[in-house]
Amino acid sequence: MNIVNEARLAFMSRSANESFARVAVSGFFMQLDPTVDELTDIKTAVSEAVTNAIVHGYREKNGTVYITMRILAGNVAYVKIRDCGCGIADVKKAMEPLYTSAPEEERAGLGFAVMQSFMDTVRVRSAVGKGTTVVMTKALRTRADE
Amino acid sequence: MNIVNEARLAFMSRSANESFARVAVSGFFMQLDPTVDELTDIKTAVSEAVTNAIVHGYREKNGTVYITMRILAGNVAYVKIRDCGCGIADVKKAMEPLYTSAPEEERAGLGFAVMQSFMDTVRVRSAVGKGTTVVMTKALRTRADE
Amino acid sequence: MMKLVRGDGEIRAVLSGEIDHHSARELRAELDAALCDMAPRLLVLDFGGVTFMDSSGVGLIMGRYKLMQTFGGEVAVENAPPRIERMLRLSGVGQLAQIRPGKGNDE
Amino acid sequence: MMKLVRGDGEIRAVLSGEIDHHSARELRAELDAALCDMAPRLLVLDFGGVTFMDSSGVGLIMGRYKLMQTFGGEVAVENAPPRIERMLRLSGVGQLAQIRPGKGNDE
Ligand SMILES: Nc1ncnc2c1ncn2[C@@H]1O[C@H](COP(=O)(O)OP(=O)(O)O)[C@@H](O)[C@H]1O
Ligand SMILES: Nc1ncnc2c1ncn2[C@@H]1O[C@H](COP(=O)(O)OP(=O)(O)O)[C@@H](O)[C@H]1O
Repeated sequence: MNIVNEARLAFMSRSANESFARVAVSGFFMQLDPTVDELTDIKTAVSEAVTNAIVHGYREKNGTVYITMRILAGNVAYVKIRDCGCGIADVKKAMEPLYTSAPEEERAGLGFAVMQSFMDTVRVRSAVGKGTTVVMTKALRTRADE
Repeated sequence: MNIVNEARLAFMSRSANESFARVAVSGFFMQLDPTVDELTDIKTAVSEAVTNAIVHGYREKNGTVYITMRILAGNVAYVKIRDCGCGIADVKKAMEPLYTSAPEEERAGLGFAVMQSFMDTVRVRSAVGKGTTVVMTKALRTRADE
Repeated sequence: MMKLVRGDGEIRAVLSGEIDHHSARELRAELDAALCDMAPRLLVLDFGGVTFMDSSGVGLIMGRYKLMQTFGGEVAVENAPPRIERMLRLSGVGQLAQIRPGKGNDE
Repeated sequence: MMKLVRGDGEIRAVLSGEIDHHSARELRAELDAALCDMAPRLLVLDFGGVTFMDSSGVGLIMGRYKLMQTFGGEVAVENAPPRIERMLRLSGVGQLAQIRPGKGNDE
């Protein structure tokens, strides 16, 4: 895994920071000269994972959300979203489309499904009481002639 | 110092990250609903400090630039830019307008002057061989009726 | 951002900007106040000005569908930009709310 | 971003986008290649399309002034948006390059 560039982000688990996370992540990947659609795919996937950390991981309580962004050799965007929240007991079940543990919060149960449909790879590691880490990658079509 | 919201950023000292830093910082302070001019003031000051960390602090070698952004009670934007680079021997002299140690890099010697003219407060701490920290604040006019 | 237009037994909510968990929560509170006040037969959600939406937007539609059901009312979605329409169709929310083909939002 | 227009003894560089340390370095390399090639009497830097500039832009002008001096040439800055013009005047770079009142870039 050849890291061309890296930035890390840490912010308070407040819902106002969901849009901040999207702006920061797209600002970083602008370097790859992505298409508007590629950038929106990444922004949407990040929005889902960050919202999950805030809503589910920390249950809207105080906590810190961590994002690592990398540009990997071959025009690959890498994003890791991590929380030290409640964790997920059954990751397989959590990833099923329409499954949500928070219907009263009007979650649609589509967060993981959206991440999977907009990114190339999505890996989830979680431990109850410890937290959750989501790692996603997406290879971008090269527009520049390099 | 009542912290309403906070985000931290760490990134490789590559000049491509100068624009990333500006985007991330303005994304964060968007929550304050700033005027375009206020946001540009902050972006410009951050651009100067980040460029200094990359060009002077790390002398374009590998290193990490750290930014802490805070929203303080009373609509105050707070930004801290830190590097673990070479440090500044004489901060007072360094802050004089038009003084630059890197004319061959076409630095104009105006970085600190720009920070001071666009922000309300600029504090610089530095230790040779250890690094430099610049802390800036700016109170934003409240547009919202809160 | 949202502008509410009250018609005859109908409320049209003209949405704009970004819909995420943060903004959906605000939209939900404002919408539900108006819906409970008027109990309309139809709620039209106009997505023409929406520039970003994640799955929170789907939750917003589902939640309003449930509320409208309690009055026996219906929900329609209009003018969703192509990307958002795709997400709505994939989510199956089209079985709850009528998704009217968008005029697009580029004119 | 930059578009170079070569005239009679004159090069006009139409700049756009953001000028910071990163982009200034690229602009400098491209500009100097053209300047050394043609050795014009006048370099016009057109800032009409510049959306952001920090003090690296001042350094860029100063550096081109020095290079143009070696040919006995001059530098003029045109169409700087108000904010950028203010920074140029404050920096004193107006003593090296002629700052021609901007037509503004909003028309
Ligand atoms: N970061 C997290 N921490 C704890 N639980 C999580 C996290 N992310 C997801 N989950 C669990 O997985 C479920 C499914 O997530 P998702 O597909 O994103 O749908 P939704 O967020 O709409 O509920 C959530 O309802 C929650 O129970
Ligand atoms: N982060 C830093 N690390 C080391 N030296 C610095 C740093 N920031 C500023 N300096 C020193 O202060 C001088 C003046 O800085 P500044 O006013 O920003 O002008 P410029 O960046 O154009 O040189 C620099 O030339 C450098 O010697």
